[in-house]
Amino acid sequence: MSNVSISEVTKNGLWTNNPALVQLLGLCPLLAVTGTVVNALGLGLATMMVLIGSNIIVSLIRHHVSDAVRLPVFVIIIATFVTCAELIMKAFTYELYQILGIFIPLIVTNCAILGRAEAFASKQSVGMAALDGFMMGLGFLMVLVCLGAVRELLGQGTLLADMQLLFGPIANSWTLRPFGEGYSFLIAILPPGAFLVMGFLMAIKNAIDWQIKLKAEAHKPAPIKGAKRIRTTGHIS
Amino acid sequence: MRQTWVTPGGVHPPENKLQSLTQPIGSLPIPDKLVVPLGQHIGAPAIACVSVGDKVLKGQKIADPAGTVSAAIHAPTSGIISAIESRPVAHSSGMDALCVEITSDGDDKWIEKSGISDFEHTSAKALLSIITEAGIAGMGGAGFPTAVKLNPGFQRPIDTLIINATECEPYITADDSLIRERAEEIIEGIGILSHILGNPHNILIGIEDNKPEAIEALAPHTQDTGINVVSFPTKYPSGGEKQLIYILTGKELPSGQIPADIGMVCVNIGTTHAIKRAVVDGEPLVSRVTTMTGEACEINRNYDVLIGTPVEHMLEHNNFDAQSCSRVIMGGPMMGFSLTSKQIPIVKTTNCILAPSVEEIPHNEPAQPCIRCGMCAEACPVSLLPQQLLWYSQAEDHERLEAHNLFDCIECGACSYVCPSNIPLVQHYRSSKSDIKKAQEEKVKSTQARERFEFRQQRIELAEKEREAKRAARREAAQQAQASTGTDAMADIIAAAQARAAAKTTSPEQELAKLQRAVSSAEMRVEKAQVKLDAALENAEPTEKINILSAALSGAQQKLEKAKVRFAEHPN
Amino acid sequence: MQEVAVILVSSVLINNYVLVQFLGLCPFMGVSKKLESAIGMSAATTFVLTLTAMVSYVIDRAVLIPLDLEYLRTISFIMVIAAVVQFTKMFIEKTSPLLYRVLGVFLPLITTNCAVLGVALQNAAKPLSFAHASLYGFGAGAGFSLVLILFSAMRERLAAADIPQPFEGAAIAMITAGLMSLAFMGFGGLV
Amino acid sequence: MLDFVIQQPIIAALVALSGLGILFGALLGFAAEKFKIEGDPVIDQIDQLLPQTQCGQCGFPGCRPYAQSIADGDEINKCPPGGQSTINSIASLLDVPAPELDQEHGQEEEVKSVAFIREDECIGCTKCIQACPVDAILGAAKLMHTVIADECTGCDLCVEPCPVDCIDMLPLDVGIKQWQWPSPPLPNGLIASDKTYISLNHEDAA
Amino acid sequence: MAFKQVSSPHAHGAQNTAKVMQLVVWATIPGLIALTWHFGWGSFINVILASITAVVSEALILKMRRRPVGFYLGDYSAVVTAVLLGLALPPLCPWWVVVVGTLFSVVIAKQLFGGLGYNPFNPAMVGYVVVLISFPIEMTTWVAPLALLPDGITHPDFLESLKLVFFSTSPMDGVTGATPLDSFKHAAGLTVDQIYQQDSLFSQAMFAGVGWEWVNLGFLVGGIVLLGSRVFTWHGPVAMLVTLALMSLIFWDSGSSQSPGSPLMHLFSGASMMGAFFILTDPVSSAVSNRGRLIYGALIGILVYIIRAWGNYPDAVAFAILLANFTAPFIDNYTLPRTYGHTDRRKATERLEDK
Amino acid sequence: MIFKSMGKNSTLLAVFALITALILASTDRLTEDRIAQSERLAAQKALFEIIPLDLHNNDLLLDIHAIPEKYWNMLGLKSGGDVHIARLDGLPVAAIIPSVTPKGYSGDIAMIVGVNFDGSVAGVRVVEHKETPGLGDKVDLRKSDWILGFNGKSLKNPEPNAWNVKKEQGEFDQFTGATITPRAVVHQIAKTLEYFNQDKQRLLNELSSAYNQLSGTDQSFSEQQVQ
Ligand SMILES: Cc1cc2nc3c(=O)[nH]c(=O)nc-3n(C[C@H](O)[C@H](O)[C@H](O)COP(=O)(O)O)c2cc1C
Ligand SMILES: Cc1cc2nc3c(=O)[nH]c(=O)nc-3n(C[C@H](O)[C@H](O)[C@H](O)COP(=O)(O)O)c2cc1C
Ligand SMILES: Cc1cc2nc3c(=O)[nH]c(=O)nc-3n(C[C@H](O)[C@H](O)[C@H](O)COP(=O)(O)O)c2cc1C
Ligand SMILES: Cc1cc2nc3c(=O)[nH]c(=O)nc-3n(C[C@H](O)[C@H](O)[C@H](O)CO)c2cc1C
Ligand code: SF4
Ligand code: SF4
Ligand code: SF4
Ligand code: SF4
Ligand code: FES
Repeated sequence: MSNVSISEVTKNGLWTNNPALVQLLGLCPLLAVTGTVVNALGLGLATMMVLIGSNIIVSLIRHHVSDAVRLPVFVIIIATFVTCAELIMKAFTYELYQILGIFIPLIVTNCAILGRAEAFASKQSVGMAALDGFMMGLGFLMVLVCLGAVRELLGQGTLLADMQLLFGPIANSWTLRPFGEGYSFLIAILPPGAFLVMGFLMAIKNAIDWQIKLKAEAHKPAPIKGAKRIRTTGHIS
Repeated sequence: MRQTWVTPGGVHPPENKLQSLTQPIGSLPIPDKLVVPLGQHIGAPAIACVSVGDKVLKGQKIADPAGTVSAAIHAPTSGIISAIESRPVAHSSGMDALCVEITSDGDDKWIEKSGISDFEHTSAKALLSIITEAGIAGMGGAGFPTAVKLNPGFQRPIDTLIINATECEPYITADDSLIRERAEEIIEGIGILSHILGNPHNILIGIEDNKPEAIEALAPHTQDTGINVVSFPTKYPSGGEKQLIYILTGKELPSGQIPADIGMVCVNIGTTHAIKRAVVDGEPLVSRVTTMTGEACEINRNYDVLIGTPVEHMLEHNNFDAQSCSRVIMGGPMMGFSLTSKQIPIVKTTNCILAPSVEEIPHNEPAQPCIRCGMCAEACPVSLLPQQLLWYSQAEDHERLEAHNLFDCIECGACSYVCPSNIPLVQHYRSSKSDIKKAQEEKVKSTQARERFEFRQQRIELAEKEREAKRAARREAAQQAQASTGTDAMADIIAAAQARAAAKTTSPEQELAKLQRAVSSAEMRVEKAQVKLDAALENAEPTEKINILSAALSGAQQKLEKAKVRFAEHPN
Repeated sequence: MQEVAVILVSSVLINNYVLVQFLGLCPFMGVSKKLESAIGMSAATTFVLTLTAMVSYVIDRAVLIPLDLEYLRTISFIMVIAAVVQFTKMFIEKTSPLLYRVLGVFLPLITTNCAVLGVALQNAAKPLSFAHASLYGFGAGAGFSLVLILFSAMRERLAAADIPQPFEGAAIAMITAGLMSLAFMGFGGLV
Repeated sequence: MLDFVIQQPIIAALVALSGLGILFGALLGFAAEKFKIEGDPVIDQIDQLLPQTQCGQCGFPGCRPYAQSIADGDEINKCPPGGQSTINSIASLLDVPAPELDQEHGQEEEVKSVAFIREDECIGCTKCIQACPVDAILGAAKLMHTVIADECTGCDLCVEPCPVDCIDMLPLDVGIKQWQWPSPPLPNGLIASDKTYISLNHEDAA
Repeated sequence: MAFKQVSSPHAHGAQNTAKVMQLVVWATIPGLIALTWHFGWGSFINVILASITAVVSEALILKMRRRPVGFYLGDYSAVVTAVLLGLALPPLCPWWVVVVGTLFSVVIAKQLFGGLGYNPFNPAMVGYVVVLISFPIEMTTWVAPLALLPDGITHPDFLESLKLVFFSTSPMDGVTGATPLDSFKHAAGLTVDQIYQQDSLFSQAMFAGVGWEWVNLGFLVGGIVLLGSRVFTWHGPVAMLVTLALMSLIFWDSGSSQSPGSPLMHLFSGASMMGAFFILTDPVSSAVSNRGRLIYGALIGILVYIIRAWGNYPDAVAFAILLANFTAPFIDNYTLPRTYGHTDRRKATERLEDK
Repeated sequence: MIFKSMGKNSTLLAVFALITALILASTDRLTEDRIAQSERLAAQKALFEIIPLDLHNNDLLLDIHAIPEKYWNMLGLKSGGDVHIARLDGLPVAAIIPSVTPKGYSGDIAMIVGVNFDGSVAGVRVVEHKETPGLGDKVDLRKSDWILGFNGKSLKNPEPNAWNVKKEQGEFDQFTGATITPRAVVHQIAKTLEYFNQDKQRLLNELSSAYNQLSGTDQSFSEQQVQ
C-alpha cells in the first residue's frame, strides 16, 4: 500500500474505483441534486473540496491518533470542512445553497470521504493523499455532472440552465435549448429518473469495461496453470 | 361405500387404457438370450452365485441378496449362463450395470417347486424368509424388497394394509388385467400378507373408478373376508403411496417417514400376486405382467413376460415401427423413463413398455421461460410451488429449495404436464436433488478431511514438541555434565553425536542407487508424458488439454534434467 | 392520535426517506442483496435513528439554540451519531450476544447513513416537540426498513433472472429502485 | 459565567464542542477498553466453505490458512478443487462479486480423482505417508502401501514424492448410483433463431 | 430417433404459453368494443399502434441480446402488454405518448430484466405511469363519452382520429371532458346526491358513470371468460374487488360532501375491472401462491381506494399495482402453502440450521 | 486501565474539538455578515419582485402588520400572517398580503399578493404548492409567466364576476388540461383584493399613526392621498 503511482491513483479515482459508479458511495446527493448541471456542479465542487481537505489533514495527523478515536477524529475533521463549505456557500451562493439544502451538511456522511480517509489518506503521504482526494473528488464530480446533464437535457430540454447561481450574472445567457422551447419529459427530473439514468450510466460503464477486458484478454499471454502451488505437508525427508 | 378423501391438485391425462385390454394376458416365445440385471431393486445389487458355463433351471437362484435390503435373483428360464458382465440396464441413465446372461435351452424346465398350502399355520418369520428367497421386490415402481417392508419389526403394530391397485398412469393395464384374470390368487396373496402382518384391522384395496371390471372381479372373492375394495375418482397420481394413504384414510404420511411409522403398509397388487405364487406355489419371481402398448406397435396387449427378456424381443413380436415412434418408454407416459437401447431387459418393476407414435407423444418442444402462471401449483398433488422450485433451482439456491420442501416432491410430473411453457420441471428437480445430496455428502467428507488434517497437524506438532523437549533435556544434561566434568565430557558428547550422524547418513553406494532410481523414474515419467501428448495430438484434442499435457511433459523433462545433474554431480 | 398516524404515514410512505427524499441510499443499495442482512440492517437503523433523533433533539434545544450555535449542528449531530452507534454496539454486545450476532456487523455502517443525520437536521429545522421529533426518527427508520426489506426480497428474486450482461448487478438494482420510486409517486398528495 | 459564555460566540462554540468531545471521548475510550475485538468468526465460516482438499494449490499450507488470508482481504478465486461453486458461495458470504478461478493456481477438474498405489511396485519408502495431509495412506516402512479411497481427498501431493512413481491419480468412476440428471438447458440458452430449427436440433442432440 | 434420453413426464397437456397470451388478447375485446363505442376510435388506434411498437422494439432488443427473435416473439407476451397499455391510455392521445409508453414497457420494464417471466414490475403499468407522470396534459385529456357530446357533434371518424393522433399539436377541444372519478373528486362541497343530479356524467348513467360502466362491464365479461378457461385463479381479482367494495362501504359516509363515493361507483369506474381481471392477474409480476394472491389482491384494493380517495390521482390502479408488485416477492416468502406431510407452513427464509 | 483510556481519548477528542471549534467559530465570524445579507436578500427577493426597489425605499421585512383574525378564513390562513407595507419616502405604496387557497388540485396553494393602495394588483407570486408537475405547476413563475397576467387588475377591472377562468366565462386563461388550479388561484386573488378593500382603512390608520410617531407629523393617510 505504501507506494502507489500517480497514474494509478488517477485511474482509480476516475474510473476503476470511481466512488459513485463502482463503490456505490455518496448515492444520496448523487441522485438527489442532479436535476440540473448547476446543482450537480455545486455539490460536486463542495464535495471535492471537502475530500481534498480532509485527506490532507488526515494524512498530516495520521501518526498521532490512536485506534479507538481514529474514526471519530476523522469524522470531526470532515465535519469541520463540511461546515466551512456550508458557511461559505451560504455566504456567497445563497440560492444554490437553498436548492441543495440538506445535502450540503450531508456531505459528512458521504461514505466516500470517510472511506478515503480511512483506506488511503491515513496510510499515505500528504501529496498522494491530496492527489487521491482530488481524483476521487473529480471522479465523483464527473458522475454528478454527467447525471445532471443527462437529466436536465432529457427532462427539461436545457443544458447549463441557471448557471448564474454558481458563476454570477455572466452565466445568464449560457442556457442551451437543443430541442427548442416547450420540450419536457418530466420523469427524468423526478426521483425515478435519477435512478434510471444512474442505472444506465452504470451499464454503460460495465459495457466499456467488458470491451476493455476482451481486448486485454486477447493480448494477455496465457497464464501458467498451477504455477502458484505450494506443498502443504512441508518437507519430505 | 367407504368414505374417501380428495387430494389437492392432480391431472387428467387421456387414459388410453382400452387399447391393451382387448385381449387377455398373453405370453411371448422364450427369447434366445435373457439378460438378468443383478440390481433390480432398491438397495445393494445381488451377488451372483453362478459362473459362466453353469447350467441352470428355471427358478434356480442365480444371485444371493447382499445384506438386508436386497433381493435374490432367479433364472427366468432354463439354460446356460453365457456371460456375467456389464450391459445396459433399465435405468434413466441408460448406463451399464452387472447382468447375468442366460442362453435359453428352450425347455423352460422348472426346478422342483415346494409350496406351502396352509400358510396360516406357518410362522410369519418363515413366510418372510420364503418371500426373501423368492426375490420379491415391490412391483409398483420403486422395487423395494418386500420382505423388508413387511417386517417393521418391533416398531409400531400395523393396523392398515393397503393394496395399491390404483394404476393411475395412462396406458398401463398390467394390474387391471391381472385382477381381472387372477383375482382369486390375489386375494390369497392378501391373506398371506395379512397373516404376516398379524391380521391388521383394515385391509383396503384402493382402485380407481375407471376399472369397473376389475372391481367386479374382486367382489365375489372379498365377500365376508373383511377386505374392503375402495374405489375413488380417477385422477393422476392417486396411485402414489402417500396420495393413496390420504385418499383411503384421510391421514397424511409425515414428511420423511415411512408408512410403517403410522401403522400402515402399502403393497402393489402385482407384488401380492407374486407373494401368493412364491408361498403357495413355490415359484420365485421370474416373470411379471407387463403392458405392451402405443401406436408405434401394431399389437397392444398385456403379456406375462420373463424377467430378463430384452425389450427388442417384445417390440419385434408386436411389429414395432421405429420410424413412427417418438421414443420407447419403460413405464407410463408420466413417470416412465425413456430407453436408450433396444437391448435393455424387462425387470421386476417393469409394468409397461410404451412405444407411442409421434402424434401421440410429440417430440419435446423447447422450453419457454416460466411465466409464473401457477398452473403447476394447481396441479401439484403435494401442494408445492413448482414455479418457485424452478426459480431457485435455476439460481442454485439450495437453502430456499429445501425451505420450499423440494424433497417432498414425488416426481410425479403433473406440473410438467400442465406447464404451458413446456419446462422440464421434474428434470430440474431431479438434478437439484442430486446436487443437494452431493453437496451434503461433500460437506461430510470435507469435515472429515478437515478433522483428519487438523489431527495430523496436531500429531506432528506434538511430536515436534516432544523432540524439542528431549533435545532440551539433553542439552541440559550436557550442560550439567559440562559443569561437573569440564570440557572433556562435552567433547565426548559431541563426538558421539557426530558418530551417530555419520552412521545415519547413507553409504555412497546407497546414495548412488537412489539417484539412479530417481533418474530412471524421471525418464519413465517423460516417456509417459510424451505418449500421452502424442495421443492427444493425434486425436486432435482441445488445445487446452494439449497445453496441459505439454506443460506436464516439460515439467517431467526438467525433473529428469535435475536428476541427471545430481547423478552426474555425485562423487562416484 | 391522529397526528401520530399522520406523521407515521407521511414519513413511511409519502415522504419515504429512501425513495422520495433520497436519504440512506448507500446501505439501501449495499445491504439489500440478502433478505436476512436487510432485516438486520433495518432493525439496527431504526433503533439508531430513533435514538439519535432524541439525543440530537436534546442537544439542539438544550445547548446549540440557547448558545446561538446553529452552525455547529452538523458537527455535533455527527458526533452524537458516532457516539450513539458505538454505544448501541456496546450495549447490545453486553446485554444480548444473540442480537449482537445479527446486528453487529451493520452498526458501524449506520454512522455514514445519510438518513440518520438527515432526520436530525430536518427535525432541528422544524418546530417540533420532543415526542414528535422521536416519532419522526422512528417513522424514518420504519420507512427505511420497509423499502429495504421489500427491495431485498425483490433483489433475491432478480438473482435468477436472465438480465442483459451490462445491467447485471448494481445497474439493474438501480433501475429496479427507479421503478419502485415510480410506484411511490402514487402516494403523492396523500395527507 | 453562563451569561459570559452566551455573550461570546467563539467561546460558546469552544465550550460546547469540547464538552461534547470530552463526553464522547470518554464514552469511546470506555467502549474501546471494555470491548476489545475477539477472534474473527468469519474465518471459520470461510473455512467451512472450502473443500478441505488441503492440496496447497491456493498457495497456502492447507485450507484454513487460506481462509484466514481471505478474511484478511485476499482474493477468493485461488482454490481450484472448490472451483466456481466455492468461489460463488464465498462471494455470497462476503457479499462481494464472484470472480473467475485464477488459472495460475490450477484448474477445476471435472471429475474428482483418488490416488491409487500400484502395490506390486511399491517399495515401502513411506514418503507418500508423510506427504498425505489427511492420513489416507496406510503402510509401514518397507511394506506395501495402500490408499484408503474413501479418505483420500485427491490432492495428489503424494504423487510427486514417490521415488518409484507407483502412485496414479485415477478418476472416480461415475456408476449408475452416482449418475444424475443434468440440469436442463435454460430457455435463454437457445441460440438458434427459429423455433422449428431449435426443436429439430434439440432432438438431434438428445 | 426412437431411443433417446428424455426426462419424464413424456405426455404434455394442451395448454401453451402462446395460446394463453392470445386468449388474453381476445378477452379484451368486449372492453375494447365498449371503449370504441363510447369514446371513439382512439383506443383502437392506441392498441394497434402500441402493438406495432411493442413487437418492433422487442424484436430489436432480442436481436441486440442475440436471442432467437422468432421464438420469443412467438409467445405473444409483447402483444398482451401493448394491448393492455393501449387500452389504458386516453383515446386520441398523441402518437408519441403511445410510443414512449410502449418503449418503456417493453424495453425498460421487461427486456432489461431478462424478458418474459423475469420482470418484477408489470410492464404495461410501468409504461402507463411513466407517461402519466411525464406528459400530464396529454394523459389527463379524456374524450367525453358519446352520450354527453353536444347535439350534432360526434367523435371523429377513423381517418379523422388517425389525423388527430398523428398530426394534431394541441388536444382537441369540444369532445374532451373529465372522467367520473376525476369529476367526483373535485366536486368539492357537493353531496353525492347533488353530484349525481348535477353532473351529467352521473345523471345520465345507469349505475356508475356514463360509458365507463359499460367499459367496466366489458372487461368483467372478458375476465370471467379467462377465469373460466383457468388462465388465472379467482383469488387475486376477487380479493381486490371485495376489498375495494369494502373500503368504499366503510368510508361511504352516507353520501355527504366528504364521501369518496359509493362501492358501485368504485367498482365500475376507471380501470377497476380491467385492473382486477387483466392487470393484477399478470402472473409474472404477482404473488405466486393462492394465499399470496389473496393478500396481493387485497393490498391492491386497499391502495386503489386510498389513492383514489385521498391521493393526487383520480384513478390509482396503475400505482396500486406497481406498489403491490414491489411487495410480491416478500409476500411470496411468507405464504408458502402447507405441503403434504408437514404440519406447518414453512417460510421461504427458513434456514437449515434453525431447524 | 479504563480510566486511562477514557482520559486519553477524551483529551484527544477534546483537543480536536477545540481546534475545530476555533476554526469553525472564526469561519462563522468571517462569513456572518455576508450570510445575514444573503439571507435578507433572499427573503426580500419575492417581495422585491412584486414591488421593485425603485418603487419603495423602506425595509419591507420590518414594516409588518398583523392581519386581524376575522380575515384569516378569507385569506385561507390557518395561524394568521402579516401584511408587508411598501412605502416610498414614508408614504405607503402597496401592501403585500399572504393568501392561501385550499382548492388547488392537490391541496393548498400559498401565494403572496401585492396590492397597490389604489386596489390594483401589483404582483402575485405562488410561494408554495403541490400541483401536478407539468400541469398545475404553471402558476409558478419559474414554469410560466401566467401569473404576471394579474398585474394591474383590480376588482373593477375586470368586473367581479369576470374574475374566473375563460372556460367559465371569465377573463383569465386556464392551462391546457388543467382548470382547477388556475381557477383556484384566480378566485383567491379576487378574495384577497376583497379583503384589502375591507381592511384598507384600518391599515391606513395604523400606518399613519406609526408614520406620525416617527416623523412627528400629524397626518392621516387617506385613500386619495396615497394614489
Ligand atoms: C430409500 C428407501 C428406504 C426405505 N426404507 C423402508 C423401510 O425401512 N421400511 C419399510 O417398510 N419401507 C421402506 N421403504 C419403502 C417405502 O416406504 C415405499 O413403500 C417404497 O419406496 C415404494 O414406494 P413408491 O413406489 O411410491 O416409491 C423405503 C423406500 C426407499 C426408497
Ligand atoms: C406418482 C406415483 C404414482 C404411482 N402410481 C402407482 C400405481 O398406480 N399403482 C401402484 O401400484 N403403485 C404406484 N406407485 C408406487 C406406489 O407409491 C408404491 O410404491 C407401491 O404401491 C408400493 O408397492 P410395492 O412396494 O409393492 O411396489 C406410484 C408412485 C408414484 C410416486
Ligand atoms: C393525475 C392528474 C393530475 C392532475 N393535476 C391537475 C392539476 O394539478 N391542476 C389542474 O388544474 N388539473 C389537474 N388535473 C386535471 C383535472 O383532473 C381536470 O381534468 C382538469 O382540471 C379539467 O380541466 P379541463 O376542463 O380543461 O379538461 C389532473 C388530472 C390527473 C388525472
Ligand atoms: C392473465 C394475464 C394477464 C396479463 N397482464 C399483463 C399486464 O397487465 N401487463 C403486461 O404487461 N402484461 C400482462 N400479461 C402478459 C405477460 O405476462 C407480460 O407480458 C409479462 O409480464 C412480460 O414478462 C398478462 C398475461 C396473462 C396471461
Ligand atoms: S406451469 Fe410452467 S410456466 Fe406456469 S408457473 Fe408453472 S413452471 Fe411456470
Ligand atoms: S413432480 Fe413434484 S412438484 Fe411436480 S407436481 Fe409432482 S410432486 Fe409436485
Ligand atoms: S486450493 Fe483449496 S482445497 Fe487446496 S488447500 Fe487451498 S483451499 Fe484447500
Ligand atoms: S492419498 Fe495422496 S491424493 Fe489422496 S489425500 Fe493422501 S496425499 Fe492426497
Ligand atoms: S450518501 Fe446517503 S447513505 Fe451514503
